[in-house]
Amino acid sequence: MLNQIAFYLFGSISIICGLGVVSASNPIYVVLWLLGALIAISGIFFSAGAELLGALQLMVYVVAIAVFYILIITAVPWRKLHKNEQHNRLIGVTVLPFIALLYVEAFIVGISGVSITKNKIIETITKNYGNAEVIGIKLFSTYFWAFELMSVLLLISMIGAILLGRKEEKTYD
Amino acid sequence: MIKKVFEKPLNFLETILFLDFIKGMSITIKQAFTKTITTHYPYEKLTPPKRFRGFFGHKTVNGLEPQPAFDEWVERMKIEPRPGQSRCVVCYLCKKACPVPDLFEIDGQKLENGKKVVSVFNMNLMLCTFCGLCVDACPVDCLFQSDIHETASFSRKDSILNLEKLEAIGKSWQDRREHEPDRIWIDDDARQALWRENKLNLKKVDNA
Amino acid sequence: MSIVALGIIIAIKVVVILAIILGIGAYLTLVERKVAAHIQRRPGPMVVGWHGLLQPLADGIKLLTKEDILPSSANQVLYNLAIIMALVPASLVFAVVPFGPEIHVFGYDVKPILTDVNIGIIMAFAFGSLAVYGVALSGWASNSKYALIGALRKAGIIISYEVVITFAALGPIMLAKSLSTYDIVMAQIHQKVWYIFLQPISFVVFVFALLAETGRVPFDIQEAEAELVTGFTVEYGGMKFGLFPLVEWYVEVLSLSSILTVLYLGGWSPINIPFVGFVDPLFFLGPWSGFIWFIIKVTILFLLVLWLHWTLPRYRIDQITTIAWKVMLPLALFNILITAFIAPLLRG
Amino acid sequence: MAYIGLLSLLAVMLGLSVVLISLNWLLGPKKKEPYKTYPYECGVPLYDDTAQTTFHQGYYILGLLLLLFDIEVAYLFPWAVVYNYLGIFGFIEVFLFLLILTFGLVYAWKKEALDWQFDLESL
Repeated sequence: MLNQIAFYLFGSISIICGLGVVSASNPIYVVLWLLGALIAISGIFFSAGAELLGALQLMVYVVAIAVFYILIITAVPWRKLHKNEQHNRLIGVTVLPFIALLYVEAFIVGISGVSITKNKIIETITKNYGNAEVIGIKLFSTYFWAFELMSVLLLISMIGAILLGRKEEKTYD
Repeated sequence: MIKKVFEKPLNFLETILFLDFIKGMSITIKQAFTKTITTHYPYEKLTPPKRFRGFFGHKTVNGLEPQPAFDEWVERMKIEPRPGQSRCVVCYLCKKACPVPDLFEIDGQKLENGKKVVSVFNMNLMLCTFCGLCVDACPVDCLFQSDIHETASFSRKDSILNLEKLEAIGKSWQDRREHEPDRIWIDDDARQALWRENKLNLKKVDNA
Repeated sequence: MSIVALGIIIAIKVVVILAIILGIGAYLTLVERKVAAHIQRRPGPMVVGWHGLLQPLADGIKLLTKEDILPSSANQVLYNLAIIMALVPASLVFAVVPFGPEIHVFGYDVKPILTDVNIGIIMAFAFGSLAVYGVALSGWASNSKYALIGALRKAGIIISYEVVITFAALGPIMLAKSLSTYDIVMAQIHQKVWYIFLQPISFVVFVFALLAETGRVPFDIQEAEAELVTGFTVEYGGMKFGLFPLVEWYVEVLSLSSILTVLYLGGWSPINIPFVGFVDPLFFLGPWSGFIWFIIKVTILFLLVLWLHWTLPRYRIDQITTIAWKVMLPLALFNILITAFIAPLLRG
Repeated sequence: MAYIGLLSLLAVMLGLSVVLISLNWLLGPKKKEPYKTYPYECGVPLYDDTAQTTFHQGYYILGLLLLLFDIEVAYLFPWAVVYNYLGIFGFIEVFLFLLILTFGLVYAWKKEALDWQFDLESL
């Protein structure tokens, strides 16, 4: 019961914040709405019992948005932005039907009662062990190959970030 | 003789053990447990030295004027010297010497016997830099800088010194300090007790 | 346990945390001023109350009765939101700090920790890094160059040390096999060793990161008084100005010191002889001695931070980021490798 | 259930901060003076009318690297908890994981991406 109240609370907060993201015109407000939405989503994770996921979401996304936020503060040409007041709300509204499709899908799934946890296996496991232990054991035994691939993926993105971000004097001489 | 110019750089072991941190921190912790060396200002005050350059004042005619300069200038400017009043001879030399002459407002008043006395002497200390050039220029040792250093006031009017204020400052200074021997500090014992590390062995002078 | 009792217990815990933030946080200003003064051989505040004991109250009243000024070109919403975003996450860290062992009062077993969850340490780091928003927002919203530069410097420090602090904390987590703050302390008590003895490298790295995240010397570049006046707080006045140092210098230092105590100094456990046991000179206090030990440890850490503050000069901003990425991060990675070898040796 | 305490603390702190912010407005004097709300810039007239412009900050690559390392540490948290159950297998796994990522760190180091990125035009 309490979990359901928390779910609806955080869900509605995240929807409101999401609307804020698409309707705000100032990039700073966009980022702050996004932060609110992501905190609310991690709240949804917590209310569903996925504590580790929620906490990691909080940690990673908070930092991620902080970085994004710093880049916005320093890189957006504010003067130009203040002159050019028009904001493409119309285009935003035309996208809405397509997003609504997603909600229809979610609604159908909810009606037809698809469940990913058969026989409440996960619940019984999380009762005996903590959330982190379950994820750890699953990740490092069954899915260890995916885990190793993750490191390669992270390496590639690291190299990409450096190559894109750093201006070298003699790159294309 | 070999002079030590700067410290030798730390080697690797000293760096990872934070020896330079520890050296600095041992100094600060030693200082933290020694006695404090300050005066508790509003309750305890140090007397400034006699030559301190504080607020201005006018010395009064009391028989200690520099002679023969005072008599010569009184003669020349046709001044009536009045005992107990300002020595000023209205020569305007202080105004001439000042880097900001607008600071001074000086005027004399003719008496019935044809002689003159100073009637207006205003100094706007908002403009003053306390450089002391006017004091050097004064030929009769009238204008001087007293030991008053608490110059804060609640309104800008208070920072303009007029003749009465200048004379009052001068009188009080003459009462307190005119006969004091001319030296840097007057309370060496108290001061040395306060600054225990100050190894200056100043000669004892009895304040007559 | 009935719902009423649960509510009362939670209310008491919240009140205790509020008292820590407002009362102790305010009084630490006096402690800081006294320590700073004595290191510089002056007595510090002496007028208000005996040896200045009422000074924080006087300061608080003064700050509250100042005029509420909004800078003419500031963004009003963000200008005020920044204070909330600085204060709230910093104080939420206290929710996962265990202040002492489980005690038995009025027939209830009470753990002196507001939310005892099995991911507590991640929550602490997440809330700690949320604090960057308050600073960065205040700098941008007050629309002053000094504030903006200070805020960006603070963001640079957080960006560098956020990853270092989490990597450093992995060592004790591996030894304790738990992410719950309460369980980490219990593991240290069961294994009869404070993790500072097994993790000296990680401890040093964590102390550095603590100083950096809280903006203490030698990392106080964001409010470098000599060059940026006070950095991001330059346009704030009155209580709004008072809250920023309260959060940055006292609440964050206290919360991160508590986390450090939990991770490395055995939380509420008394003096430790590694692998032998604990010696408790305060045994006569019974279960309450744990609280005293926790307070003593955090106090010592706070005094250490102050001592460093009034000893060291400050780094330049590029030196700070370079130290984080080229010294501290490799050290933390190396520490994880070492810990991977010694962790299986610790059973129990 | 454990999070009720956290949420109540959140609510209390939000209320407290709003109260503390508004107390100044209630208790303080309100005098209008022409230059009171002028932004601070050492007492001289402003050089630029706003501070919200583009600004060169030297750590943008570090920000991107921070993201990647944060994701990495997110994987290491569950590993650190279950490390003792996994035995030598878990050690080798994470050793490889960290090795590959340390290569990334070394690459960044060699490419001078860990240094402060000075504004080349202004130098």
